[in-house]
Amino acid sequence: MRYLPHTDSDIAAMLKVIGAGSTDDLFANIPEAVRSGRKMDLPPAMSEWDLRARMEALAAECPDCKFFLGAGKYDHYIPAVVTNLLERSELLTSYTPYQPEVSQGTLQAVYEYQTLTARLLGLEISNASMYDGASALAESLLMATRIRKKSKGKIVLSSLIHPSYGQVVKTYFRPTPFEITFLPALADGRTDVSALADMDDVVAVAVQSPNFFGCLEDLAGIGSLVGQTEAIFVTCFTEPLAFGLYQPPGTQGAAIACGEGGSLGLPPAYGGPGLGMLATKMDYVRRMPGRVVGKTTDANGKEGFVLTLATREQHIRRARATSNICTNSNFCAIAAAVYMACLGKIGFRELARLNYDKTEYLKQQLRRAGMALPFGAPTFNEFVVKLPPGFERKHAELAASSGIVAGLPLAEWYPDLADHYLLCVTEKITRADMDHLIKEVSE
Amino acid sequence: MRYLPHTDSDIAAMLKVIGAGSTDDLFANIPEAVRSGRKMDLPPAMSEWDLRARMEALAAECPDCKFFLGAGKYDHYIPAVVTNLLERSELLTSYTPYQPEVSQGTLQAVYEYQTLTARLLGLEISNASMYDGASALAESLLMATRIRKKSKGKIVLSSLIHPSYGQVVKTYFRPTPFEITFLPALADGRTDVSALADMDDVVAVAVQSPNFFGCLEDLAGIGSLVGQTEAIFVTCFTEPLAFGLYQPPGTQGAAIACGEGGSLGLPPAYGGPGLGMLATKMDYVRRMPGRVVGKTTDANGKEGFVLTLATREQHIRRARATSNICTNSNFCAIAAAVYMACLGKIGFRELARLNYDKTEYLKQQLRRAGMALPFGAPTFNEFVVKLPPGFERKHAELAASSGIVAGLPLAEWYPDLADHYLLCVTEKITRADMDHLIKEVSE
Amino acid sequence: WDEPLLWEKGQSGRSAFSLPARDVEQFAVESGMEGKGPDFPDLSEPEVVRHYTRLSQWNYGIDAGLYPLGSCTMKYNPKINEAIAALPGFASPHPLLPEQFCQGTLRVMAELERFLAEITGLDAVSLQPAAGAQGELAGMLLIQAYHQARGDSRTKLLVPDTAHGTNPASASLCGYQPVAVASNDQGILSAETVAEFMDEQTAGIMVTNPNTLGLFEENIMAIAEIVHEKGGQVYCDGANMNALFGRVDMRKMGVDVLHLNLHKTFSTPHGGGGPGAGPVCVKQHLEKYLPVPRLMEKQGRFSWSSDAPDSIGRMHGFYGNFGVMVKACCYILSMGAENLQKVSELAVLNANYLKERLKQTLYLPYDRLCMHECVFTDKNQAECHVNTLDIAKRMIDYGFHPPTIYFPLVVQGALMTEPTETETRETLDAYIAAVEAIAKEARTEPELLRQAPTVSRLRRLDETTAARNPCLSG
Amino acid sequence: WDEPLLWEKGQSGRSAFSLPARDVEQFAVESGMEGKGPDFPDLSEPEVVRHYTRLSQWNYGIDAGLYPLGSCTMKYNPKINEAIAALPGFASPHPLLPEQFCQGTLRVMAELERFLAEITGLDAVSLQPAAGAQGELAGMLLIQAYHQARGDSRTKLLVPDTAHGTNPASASLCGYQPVAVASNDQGILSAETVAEFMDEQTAGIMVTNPNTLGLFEENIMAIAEIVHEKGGQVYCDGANMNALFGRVDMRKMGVDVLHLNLHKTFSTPHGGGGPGAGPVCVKQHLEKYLPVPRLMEKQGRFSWSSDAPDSIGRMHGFYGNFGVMVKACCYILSMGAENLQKVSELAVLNANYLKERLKQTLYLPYDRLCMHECVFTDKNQAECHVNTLDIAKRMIDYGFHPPTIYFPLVVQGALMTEPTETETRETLDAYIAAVEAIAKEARTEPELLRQAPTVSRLRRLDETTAARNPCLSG
Repeated sequence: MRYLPHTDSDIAAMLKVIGAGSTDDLFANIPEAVRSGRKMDLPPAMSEWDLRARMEALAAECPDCKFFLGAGKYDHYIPAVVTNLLERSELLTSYTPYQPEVSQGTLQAVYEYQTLTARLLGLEISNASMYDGASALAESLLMATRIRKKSKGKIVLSSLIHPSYGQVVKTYFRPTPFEITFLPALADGRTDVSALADMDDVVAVAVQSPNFFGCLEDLAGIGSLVGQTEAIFVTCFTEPLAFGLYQPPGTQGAAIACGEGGSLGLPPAYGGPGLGMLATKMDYVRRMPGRVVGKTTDANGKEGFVLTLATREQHIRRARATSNICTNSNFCAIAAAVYMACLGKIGFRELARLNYDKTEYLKQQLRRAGMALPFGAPTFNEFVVKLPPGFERKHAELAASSGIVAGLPLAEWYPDLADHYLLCVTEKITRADMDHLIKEVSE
Repeated sequence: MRYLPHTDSDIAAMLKVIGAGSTDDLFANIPEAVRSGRKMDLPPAMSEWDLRARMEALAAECPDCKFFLGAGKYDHYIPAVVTNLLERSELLTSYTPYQPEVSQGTLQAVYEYQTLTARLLGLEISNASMYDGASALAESLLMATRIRKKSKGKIVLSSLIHPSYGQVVKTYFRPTPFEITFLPALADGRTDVSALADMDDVVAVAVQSPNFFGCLEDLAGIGSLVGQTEAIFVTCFTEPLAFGLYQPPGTQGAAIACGEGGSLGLPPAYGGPGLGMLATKMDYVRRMPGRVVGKTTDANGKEGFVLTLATREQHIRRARATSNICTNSNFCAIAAAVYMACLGKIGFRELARLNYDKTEYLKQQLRRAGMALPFGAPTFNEFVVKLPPGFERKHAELAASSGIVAGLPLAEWYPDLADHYLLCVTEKITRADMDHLIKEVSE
Repeated sequence: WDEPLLWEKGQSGRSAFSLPARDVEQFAVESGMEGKGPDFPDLSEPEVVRHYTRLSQWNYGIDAGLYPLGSCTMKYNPKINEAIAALPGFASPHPLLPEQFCQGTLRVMAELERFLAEITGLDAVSLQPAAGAQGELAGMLLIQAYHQARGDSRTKLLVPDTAHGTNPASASLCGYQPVAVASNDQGILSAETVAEFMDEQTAGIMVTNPNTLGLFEENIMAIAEIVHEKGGQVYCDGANMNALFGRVDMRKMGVDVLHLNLHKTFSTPHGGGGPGAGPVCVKQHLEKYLPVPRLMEKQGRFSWSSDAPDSIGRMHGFYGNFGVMVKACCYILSMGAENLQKVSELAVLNANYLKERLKQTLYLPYDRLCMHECVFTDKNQAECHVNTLDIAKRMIDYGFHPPTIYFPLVVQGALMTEPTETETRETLDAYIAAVEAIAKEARTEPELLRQAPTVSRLRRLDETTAARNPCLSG
Repeated sequence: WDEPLLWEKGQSGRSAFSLPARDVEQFAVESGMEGKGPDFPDLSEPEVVRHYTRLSQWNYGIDAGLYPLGSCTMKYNPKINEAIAALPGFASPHPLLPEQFCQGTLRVMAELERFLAEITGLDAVSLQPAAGAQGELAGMLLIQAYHQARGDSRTKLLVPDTAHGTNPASASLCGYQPVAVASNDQGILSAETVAEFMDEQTAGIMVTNPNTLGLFEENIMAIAEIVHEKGGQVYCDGANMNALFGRVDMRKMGVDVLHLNLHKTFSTPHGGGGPGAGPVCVKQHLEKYLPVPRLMEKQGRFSWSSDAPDSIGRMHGFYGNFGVMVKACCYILSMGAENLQKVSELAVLNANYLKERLKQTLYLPYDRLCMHECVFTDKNQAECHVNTLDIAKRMIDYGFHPPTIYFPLVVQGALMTEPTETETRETLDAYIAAVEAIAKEARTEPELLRQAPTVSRLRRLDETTAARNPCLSG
């Protein structure tokens, strides 16, 4: 096997040094009773060529299609330079940078990621990434409980947070005595926060903006409301490109902003790997979960970077760590940094604008075609439309015949919203694509 | 434009330093009369995404097919590591290694290529590559005239050298008084060298093995015949993998072995870039065309590599250079070295054997199906078959309906060989592919 | 030379992004909501390329040399697997596509689930956890769900002193109080000690096997029996699975739940810190608690189901790190059963070879057969007043990445060394020679060690100041 | 650290190649013809990867920093173009496929031919020459064929002292005796000098424009007229075309034939020495002599034709370096007319900026507007007894690739500097600062220059011994 370098004579010579008669002897400490005693039932070893052919055949079972889907993953163009630079094995095949002297590439790149993320979200600091948006939200809420030093109380979530994220929060809070409560939606597609006033013991309030319906929440309003309480205001996002056009959460009162950064240079990859982003204020840094890179100097006074604040972490603090996270999404964070560096201030803003304008075009055309857009709040690159009853069949037909996926049916997630579809438009959707969709929908 | 970094203020500041009012002023030395005076008529600048879409559409106009084609390009598997390593920009984006201290990567890799090539071809030294097999042959023959210090005489080529190579030789010798003469073929598919005995003033004799019909020439026999004359024996090849199974030209009396190395890790790429290989004896080194890397030491006595013997080259010797070649196929040579390193002695031999055996299988099956294999000489991975008259139509139909290209019709190149096809079988052709072909051919 | 920070480069007006053609008009934005956009630096494409190319050149990857970080299994990451994971059919599918557009991705996941079940000997697999620690958390939640379903609320969890560092934190996230269990003089757990701590308030035990000393927990069956007898569950941290392919049956070992690290054992790259993937494998009685959605097959068609009322719930926004799964699946297919078994044989051979050759030089606290890694300490060098950190930093000057240092905590000044099976004997010999040379320097020129590294771009970095006055963004 | 030679690594029994499945039996091989196979080293895949990764780390590419080699146009090589050239539809087609399988490749070539004709202002293009020097040879053969068709056998060719180094060799390959023509005190050709040498035995002139001093040949029209008057042809070496996009019309300049370097002007990477591509562009009267096969279009379908009785013949085994052509075509499509013109503006701007800023430091033999490059010499440093080589090697210590040195020969101790348009002003400023610092060192600590480089893995290499006792293989 080409990855295994040992020749028979290598093995013989090494066994001799060890004083063992065979490689089997090296496993002498494994009691007979726990041995498997049989060969694993796996497909026979494949050559590189057979493997490639087999996997290409499987990949071909995922045919190309034109999808108006967002709902947590947004399909953006990825510059060839991002892909190319990320292939550099010095970045790809290194471990977590425990030895800073030979890891300055990773460390500086992550420090830059943290900085760009803080700037993007309008907050002071960012960690070096979490797994994905959902776990970043769960970890943010756990962090809120640590900031407030609470061991019980209410965690209040908007019901317009991505439903999967809400579920992940529930999973993470399962072992705790905290109570998870949901805020309902208003008629305009935003969260109804009026119930907050009557709630006691609220430890954290989390709102997503743009929310699952694509609507921009009134973060400033909610922020000032939450600011009058003890609760920590956590804002979440699934589409950070929105902050190229709209005000970032940090300027709207968010104490922690978190979410999914996959839009920033990662391919959808059927949902993962993602990039969990988490930014907060410097005051809260020692309650923050996850790795973080800091600037320092070397023995000669030269500037350099290290993993820092490890005392929050599991390998030092063990059971009292701020999180159990160890392996994160470092490589995805670097991809995001390269992507943000490619776009720059100008490109990021223009791309956000283009996503917005294309989406507004589709909304306009749908309205003209007589479709109802039930929610009036401003949106970024996705929105909800109510299509004629029975559109499910057309939806399936369109997919089968033309490879067009006309948005996400919302009924599965929100049973009240039969015939409602969540449509997403990124820069990869052309006007012609939209006109085609309108035609099909109107027929 | 994203490759052009200059902002307006950069330009203004730089113009000020220069003392020019505008960038137009920088072109003041160009006389009005030679200015183009109009905008170039080129398509409007395309975004990265439009470019990719357009080029993907063109690439899709080259649909996948199953071809039994060799005739100078052989379709072999390329290990993913070759492709991956060749993407390293330190190798890809560097210039010719004029400054050895910052080019040891290129230089050592090419030194290793030269060594592996010399070993492959059974000769003492190799140059650092030529453009392709055809020009390598032309340059080898020019080299032969320099070795023999001749300014006229006969250059004798086997007519079973790749016809394109013969044409390139003619082009290169156009300006010279040398006479190009061709040796005919024997009935067994080898070159008839009997005419050599009666020829005067022969400066060089060139034979290809395996030849254009896929047949192995009796190099040792021809070599000893040529060895009795003043002429330089040049052997040529288009499929170096053959030397994994058969004896290399250097041990058969070749003074210069040259040819196309594309089989060694390069994709067909519609014919180019290729890799011209050229190996010879140390005695002839100062007559050799092209770049060459040599071992030396640095000021501290450490081993290192440099471009050497530059006094043969055009930038030093100018009109009296051994060749005008400057840019060569350096990167392709490194690809070939990586490929040879991947295969190693064992892999190279086994792969050659597999090519041979598959080809023999197809020959056997064709014979059983009643087809004539006119040439009896041993072959490597291609051979000539005579198919039933009128097969042209079937040939075209097969291509159109099943995407199978049943070999190269030889009539275009050798008008006597109507209904003869040159079929090639590499490791990428499966037994099932061959059985399918037999079935179609037999129908 | 130095490479400035990103925002010290660039000029307003540049961009490395190819803005897609605008084919719609501009629309108004709700007043008051518009921001100014993030304050990113503006760079041209060549500047971006050069920046990251230079940064990468300051990094050490597995392609540059030996990376013997103990417990991290830094083996070669095959290039072909990267190429396959990048195929459009795998990289492009949106996770919410209708089933007919993603049968290929689903089949990859179904195959990988089956392979991992077969490799561990367990019954069911969830690929959802995004990393080892999330796999641990999943495991803990499963155990908790199991107890809760039986109306049993337990508060403690046994965690040996030779467990991975994440284990106590994962237990704690689940509300369990970790109870430290000491290993014996052989560096492994004794059944007696476990029996002492195990009670009916204890949810179970988290065993790392082979443990972080690189030793096989020989008493695992007896330990599992004790735990099970008290109603507990046995969790195995499978991060060290690289030692065991084809050798053991986790079911026979008494393991109820185990996580794997695809980015260690199954050759997917670590990416400087992730992404990884931490599938969790369980015995049948825990299957119904696995995270949702679960992958279902019906007549050769695959689909997702969230119909699992006992499930601990969702752990990931979608289905986990699919891109990582593809590579692991490719690895298993490339290897087959025989080569996988050989992987473990050679990993263990390499570790024992290092151990035997180096034990005269570095102090070996447990001198016995090791598995995939071995743990030395700096005890022999203490008299020269150099410590583990000095030795490790000096290795950098010799062109090697240092081993894991100061872990496990159970020995003082640990040098936890895991060569993996993809290293040649020649490389190990070169490493041994370097360690021997360093040990000699410790006696003759200890300052060389204390001042190390000197060949890297930076000298030793001041981690204390970094933590005391954190500067986390620029 | 050092990386051993390939054959100093490995062990017999290893392989980094995945042998395809054998699905046929073995057949006998003719006795006596079988060899033993080449004596290659046997390495595992991780060893191969590490070998070339390490070697690459000793190399300097355009992605690492400024690469101001004069006459080489080391501009940024776009990544997207590499990705497109690697598309299976471009990388996989066999050159002898029936036409229906390669309309896409043919269309790329047809477009590129048209673009190059448009850019140069000439009538017809052959993409076949595999590099600049082969393009020159093609050009010389065309001129020769032209004369021969007129029954005119000429023996000489004018080659200015500011021409590219390959020019005399290319002329000579064609049997022409190159006649050196000196440039005037302005660094350019004067019509009078050309008139002096031009006669009816002279086939024509090879002009590099802008010439190797980076200066535009202002008298080119008059020169062309003189040459034409005597029946000669004007060949232009277009390697410096990067200065002229959108500015000149080669036809108006009187050029009959010109070659381009796709790997310089059109951004395809140089690959450490090749492959390149050297298309040749001609005026209509030379078209019938172009190499065969020629690309033909008929009703939107493309095909090859060798029906060209006057052709100089074939120059390449197939059709030239298609893989390189794809990248050049992508570059032109990415740029469009306006950006291409901007390329030249900025290339010339950068060169003039360097020239102005550095002319107080380095001696500038021709102090006038330059085009895409400028040539300094070591004259100012002579009194410190340091020379061009010392200055160049010291640049390596400052992290820069040196410029082209000792070329053109027309000035002594040349430092021929071409920044290209993809370099930022900041990079140029850093380079200027480095040159100024080196010039200061030349006065204060000249030994620093003479001993340079010191930061590279190797110090100055002994080229004399290498050439005297060549060791070309191991």
